[in-house]
Amino acid sequence: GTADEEGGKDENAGDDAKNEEKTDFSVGMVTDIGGVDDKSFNQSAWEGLTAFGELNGFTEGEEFAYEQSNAREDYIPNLQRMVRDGYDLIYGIGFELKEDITTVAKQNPDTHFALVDDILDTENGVSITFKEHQGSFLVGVAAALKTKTNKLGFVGGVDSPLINKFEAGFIAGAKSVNPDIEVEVQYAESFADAAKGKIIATSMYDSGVDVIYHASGATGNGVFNQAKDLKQNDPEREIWVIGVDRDQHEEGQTGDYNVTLTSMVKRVDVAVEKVATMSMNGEFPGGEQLEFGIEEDGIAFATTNTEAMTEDIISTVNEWQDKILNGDVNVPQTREELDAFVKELQ
Amino acid sequence: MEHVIEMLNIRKEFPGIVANDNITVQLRKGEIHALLGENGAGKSTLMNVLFGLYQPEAGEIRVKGEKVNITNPNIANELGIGMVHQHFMLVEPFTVTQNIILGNEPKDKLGKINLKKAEQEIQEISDRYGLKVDPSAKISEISVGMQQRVEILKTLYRGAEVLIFDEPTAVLTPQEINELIEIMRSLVKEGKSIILITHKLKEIMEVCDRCTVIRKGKGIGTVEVSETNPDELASLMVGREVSFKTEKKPAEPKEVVLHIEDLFVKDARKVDLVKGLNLDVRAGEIVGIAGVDGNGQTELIEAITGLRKSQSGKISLKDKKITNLSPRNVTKSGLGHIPQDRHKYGLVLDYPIGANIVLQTYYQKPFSKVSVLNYKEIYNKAKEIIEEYDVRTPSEFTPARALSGGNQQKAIIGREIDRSPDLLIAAQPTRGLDVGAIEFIHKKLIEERDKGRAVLLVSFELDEIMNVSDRIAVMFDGKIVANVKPEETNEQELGLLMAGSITEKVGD
Amino acid sequence: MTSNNRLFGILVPVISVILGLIVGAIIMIASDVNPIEAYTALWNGAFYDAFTIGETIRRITPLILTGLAVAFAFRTGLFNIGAEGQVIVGWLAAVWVGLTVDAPMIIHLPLAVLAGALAGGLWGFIPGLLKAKLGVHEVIVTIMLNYIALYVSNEIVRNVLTDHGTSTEQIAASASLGSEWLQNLTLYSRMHYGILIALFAAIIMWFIIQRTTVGYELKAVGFNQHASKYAGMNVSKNIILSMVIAGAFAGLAGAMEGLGTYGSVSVISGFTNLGFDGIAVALLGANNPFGVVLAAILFGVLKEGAGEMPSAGVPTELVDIIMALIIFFVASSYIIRWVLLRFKKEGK
Amino acid sequence: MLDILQSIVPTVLFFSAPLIFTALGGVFSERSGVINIGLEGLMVIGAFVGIVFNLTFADVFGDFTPWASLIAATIAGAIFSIIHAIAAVSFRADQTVSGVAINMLALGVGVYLTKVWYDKGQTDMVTEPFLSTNIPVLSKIPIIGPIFFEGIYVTSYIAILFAFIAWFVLYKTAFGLRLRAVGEHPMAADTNGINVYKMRYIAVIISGALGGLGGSVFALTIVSNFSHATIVGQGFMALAAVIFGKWHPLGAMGAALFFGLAQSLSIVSSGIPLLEDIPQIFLLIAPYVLTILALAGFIGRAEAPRANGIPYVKGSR
Ligand SMILES: Nc1ncnc2c1ncn2[C@@H]1O[C@H](COP(=O)(O)OP(=O)(O)OP(=O)(O)O)[C@@H](O)[C@H]1O
Ligand SMILES: Nc1ncnc2c1ncn2[C@@H]1O[C@H](COP(=O)(O)OP(=O)(O)OP(=O)(O)O)[C@@H](O)[C@H]1O
Ligand SMILES: [Mg+2]
Ligand SMILES: [Mg+2]
Repeated sequence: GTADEEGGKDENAGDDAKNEEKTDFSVGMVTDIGGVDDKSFNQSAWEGLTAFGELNGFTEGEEFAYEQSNAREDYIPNLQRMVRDGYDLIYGIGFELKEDITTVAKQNPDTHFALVDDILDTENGVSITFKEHQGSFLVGVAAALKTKTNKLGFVGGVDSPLINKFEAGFIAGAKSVNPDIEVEVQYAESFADAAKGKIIATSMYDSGVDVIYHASGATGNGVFNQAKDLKQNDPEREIWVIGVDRDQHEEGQTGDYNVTLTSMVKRVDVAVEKVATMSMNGEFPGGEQLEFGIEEDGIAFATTNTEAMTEDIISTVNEWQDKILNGDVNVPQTREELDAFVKELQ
Repeated sequence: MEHVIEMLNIRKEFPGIVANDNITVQLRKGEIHALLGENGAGKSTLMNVLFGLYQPEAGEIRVKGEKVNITNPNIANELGIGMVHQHFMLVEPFTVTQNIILGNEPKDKLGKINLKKAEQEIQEISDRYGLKVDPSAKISEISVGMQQRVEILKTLYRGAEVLIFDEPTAVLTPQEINELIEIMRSLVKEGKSIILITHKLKEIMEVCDRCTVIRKGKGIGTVEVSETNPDELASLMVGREVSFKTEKKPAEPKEVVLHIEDLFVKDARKVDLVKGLNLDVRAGEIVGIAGVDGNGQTELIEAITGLRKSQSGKISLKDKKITNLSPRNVTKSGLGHIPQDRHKYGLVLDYPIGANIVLQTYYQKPFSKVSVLNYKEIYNKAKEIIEEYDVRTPSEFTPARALSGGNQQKAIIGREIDRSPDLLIAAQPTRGLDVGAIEFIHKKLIEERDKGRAVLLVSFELDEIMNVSDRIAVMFDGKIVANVKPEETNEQELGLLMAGSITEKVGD
Repeated sequence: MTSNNRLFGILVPVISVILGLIVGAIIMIASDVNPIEAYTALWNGAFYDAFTIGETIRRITPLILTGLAVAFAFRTGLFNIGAEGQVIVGWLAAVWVGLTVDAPMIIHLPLAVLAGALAGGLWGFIPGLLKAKLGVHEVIVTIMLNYIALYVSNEIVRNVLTDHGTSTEQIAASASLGSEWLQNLTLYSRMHYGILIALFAAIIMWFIIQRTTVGYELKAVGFNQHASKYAGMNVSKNIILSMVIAGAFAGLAGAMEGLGTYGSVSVISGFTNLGFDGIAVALLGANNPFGVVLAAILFGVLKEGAGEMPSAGVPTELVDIIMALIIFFVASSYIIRWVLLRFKKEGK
Repeated sequence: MLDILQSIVPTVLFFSAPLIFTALGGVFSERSGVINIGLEGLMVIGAFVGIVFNLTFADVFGDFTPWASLIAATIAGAIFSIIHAIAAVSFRADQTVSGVAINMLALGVGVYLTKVWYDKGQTDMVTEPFLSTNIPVLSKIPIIGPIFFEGIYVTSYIAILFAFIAWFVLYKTAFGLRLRAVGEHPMAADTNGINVYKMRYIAVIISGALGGLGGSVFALTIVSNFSHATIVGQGFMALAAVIFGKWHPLGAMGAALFFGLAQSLSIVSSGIPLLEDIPQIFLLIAPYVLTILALAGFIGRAEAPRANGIPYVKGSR
């Protein structure tokens, strides 16, 4: 289709743009404030890029590289720097880069851009988004099956459409299993306020919640901290946390116990690698929105904690996963859709 | 003759000036030794050297014949030298006891201060020398006089044998001064020796045995008080003849300029300090308000000048009602105010002396137009006043802070008079100044009177009141209890009036 | 003496910067990196080409203004830790006007900038009022207002300026400080005309403080409230005024970001740090408007250059360390002067 | 109601503890006349050292690790604060400036070393954090027991204990008297033979120790790892507590507890019937608005130590 032709065109144009000694394909990424070691999607993206590089025998810093951002104002300089260094495809990791990468993409029509987690609406850019609501739905199911009190908790970072997707999916999943389940929702208004996370977790667990799903970055540290503290004090007590973005099993480890029930895993690496390959083969889907969900292997749930995620829990979750795949279930992405969805259930 | 202290050929320099230049002072046991000199002569500096706050560049100090090296106040204390500083060294939020024991506190093994013990000890010393202090009172809540007695206690508590007083009487009321003199006498009776810095020759003549004179940092010599007289002392220190009785022709009072009617004013603690006061000041006369500190003088002045709200009553300046006007509007209505506390109110110490000269007029032409300052004009005016009032300062750009109190005061007076106000209020205008400066300031006040201005003088110094005023209004308990002519009264009578023990002669 | 002072006034900061860089080098050697490479990277990060220079300038712009915001209050003896919050509200207000008002540029742009200043001024007015009337310590109030600004701004972006979005539309071109010309000149850097506003603001502050009766009063109140009252000045009014003007400067800084750098306002999950850096800039600049400009330039260059340091294997935080050290050395100018005097004496 | 209390009190306590420690540090420093807005930085150093020590020596010290970490952090804070002392006391630096520098330096050093040592932006989670416990006996008391003594961090009570100790030291001992005198009227203290510089050094170092302690308590009870985002503004809240508490140890403690209460109320209240309808935003800003109102309302004017922020120069006046 047109995308391909354009892709081709851009390729050649790109070639000319590139500085002499680099004739081959090269790809770079600009992190958001997290950095490539954030144990989260920046890291995951970099893993994807590294895998891609190794697969093609590229060398880091040459054909594939990253630029670290320490503040919002670094995005533009970093993106421009990579453009200047002649990278053919440049990833922006995280919705925070949306405005900036759009600007840069418009200014550099000969370079390919890809934005993770939000919409990049230019001819030379693709949007890589994930169906977090699907993954959240699945962990919601798991939570519903695990809870003894029929009370679940959701801790969000900053109240935003993206995080609302997690919220909606999670509640939908839980209620699908058992409509009577209550879900307490709290936003910390920060991705870095562990204290707030811990206070929220405390009040949730105290009010009888026994599973908390957090989508709140470092704020989640506080949630894990409180869960582990309760667990240590009373090993009998059922206390669970559901991780986000990657398998947060490690965070849940405390002594002989692990409070991480499961995690909603976002395979940014898969997405990044896929798009890079397409672009290298001249099939860059310029202007398209690639949404990675379960069927694209972009979304999964962790089963590391085998004691917690029992066989039948996993099998039930898988049943729901199939329902999503074959379209029986259409997971809500916003609070509005959620309300409708819940009405359906009654 | 045995000397407890000998300061031989002391030299002390500060950036720019030699504060002490080869000064020798020898203090005999059991004597009260006066140190006399103009503002900035180097008295405080010399004593700070003796107390270990400054190190001398040259010269030596002997205590009981032993050469000593006093590198800090601790050593001074150990040598039995105590100092009552010109500016009190008291921690306001602390109690009397806390201030006194500070530095060598009686404590138990926990390090907990044993206040009971300390308070008893202090009470004893206080009684022995008749100091009458309440050990548990907060410094911020006691009178200046008592604060000074606390300073004295501090030195005695540390077993001082030699006490240094730096201008102790500058801040005291006549009553307090008499008490202090008694205290000093009882101290020498107990075998203590005293060095007394004062600008008041009367006091020297009254209590001192000998007097060492310093002029511009140099030692002029030591005289037996019994063999000298005030005029000699004055000319010794200034280097010329000084007249005390500022001669002036009789006043010709004209129309009433300041009219106060049944005025009531509360102080910070919301108690009435001015209670139905009536007062008139006429053009061409100097009215001196005599009174013991704390009888409402301060509140009265603050009320007139707009710094404090008056509860009721009426104040008018030239028939214009100024009751509870803002300070600015009062000033505009023709008031000049030489404030009691020059460092607190009179000056912005961090501003150049020049900027201080226009403190009330900066917003007016020619010093500013459309609220843009005109420095040329400002500093010209400053030069003018600095010359006319002989303010000793390196330049008009020097920060006011670096001037001596005497010169700071001259600058303030120049500023206030230069506005040629209808009413000039002078509160304690000569406190802490040397006779030369005092003479100068008195002259200026009288000049203003002769120009037909009304002058209201508030002072705790009776002889200042007697010297300068044309009419004396005695203030007691928030009211004017008497109006007397200086030539028709004497200090005894005034003292009694001020004490409220006789109340006839109520005028107006 | 005065010529001496002027000499020191220049020498001390210069020496401080050099010392800071030296210590930085030592640290790098300690963590075996080549300081030369690192500093070269730093330099390139800030001055490599027109683009980086443009970016450096745009980074300097708001720093000047927050620096002024802190410095101005300091002159009246007030410590404005609230620049952070004032920036946020200024940013929000400016963009708000930029989005909602529809007018030709000559009206729209000034209006938007003004909105930013006003919002910042309001945010300064609150602590000013509380300080003047109730004696509440401005430091606490401004700290608290920082958080309030952050959360309220986020809320407004989410539910008023957008329908539950994280970032507003781009502002109308008629309210933008950006310019084709500057962008072409600087290879699409985000440099915008704000720098002119910032420099102008510095001149304004100098003028107010040094040349006007307003400044005369503000400083007098800062030095001695009793004397100011005695002289007929309205102490409360001056305290409030000082905080309002300071807030307005910070508000402008926000407007620069909103109308220049980003052209929008977003939900932010933490402080911008422009305000806190402003404190450092102000103090480094000795609360003098031109000192502030120089300090802001130094900061901007270091911060922008830091972006390149990882390429030399040095964490960007090294630059924070260096900046902190520079501040220390400047603050300790007393000792530096002392040493210098020693040398002078030896010299004679 | 009870169960609400039961969930509020512990949160208040663990949230406030780090603020109390740090604010007490601030009280010591400022009582001696040295402004310390470097508290934030001191907390950062404390958090950093606390976490790194914990990660490194977990297997050496075993269960004692968290305590050892606190001690290490306390010492580190004390040492770090010497920089502030030298600048502010000996070099007569503007104390605010030096405080700001402390904040930048601490964060710089912390994150820099984290990246150099762990080559990533944040450390791993500690394996030996502090755990809340039920105070033996006491937690058995009906009503009060569960509220005040169940699921409590010992550090919280240590913080409160420290506040009283600080009060005793500052107001009952010779050391305290001298320290406060130095902050009110250094020259008076000097003439009484007190070494002003020494007292101020000690005070600043104490504030460093307590700041470091506060930071590490925060890290080890709440966050359990270190990154640039571990300490964000707690130091400034502590500073606010110092002033809010009128430079008095118990006042500062009260203020810190007040902040904690406001914070946890703003979260718990979403579960309290009449409060749950209030829009989130109001609950979010409530703690800060309440603080301002409290100050404007009944706390009012706070008198700082007279000589606070003024370098002492012997022989000047
Ligand atoms: N700390 C100081 N720094 C610089 N110069 C000083 C200092 N203290 C005093 N001087 C200078 O030393 C000289 C003597 O000052 P000193 O205070 O001893 O005068 P004084 O005799 O006590 O005056 P007064 O009667 O007003 O108290 C003054 O000219 C003053 O300028
Ligand atoms: N910081 C300073 N630098 C230079 N000189 C100073 C300084 N402080 C005081 N002085 C000098 O010390 C001398 C005495 O100062 P002081 O304030 O005691 O004056 P004063 O005449 O005693 O006024 P007052 O008795 O009202 O305090 C003055 O001559 C003044 O110039
Ligand atoms: Mg003197
Ligand atoms: Mg004097």
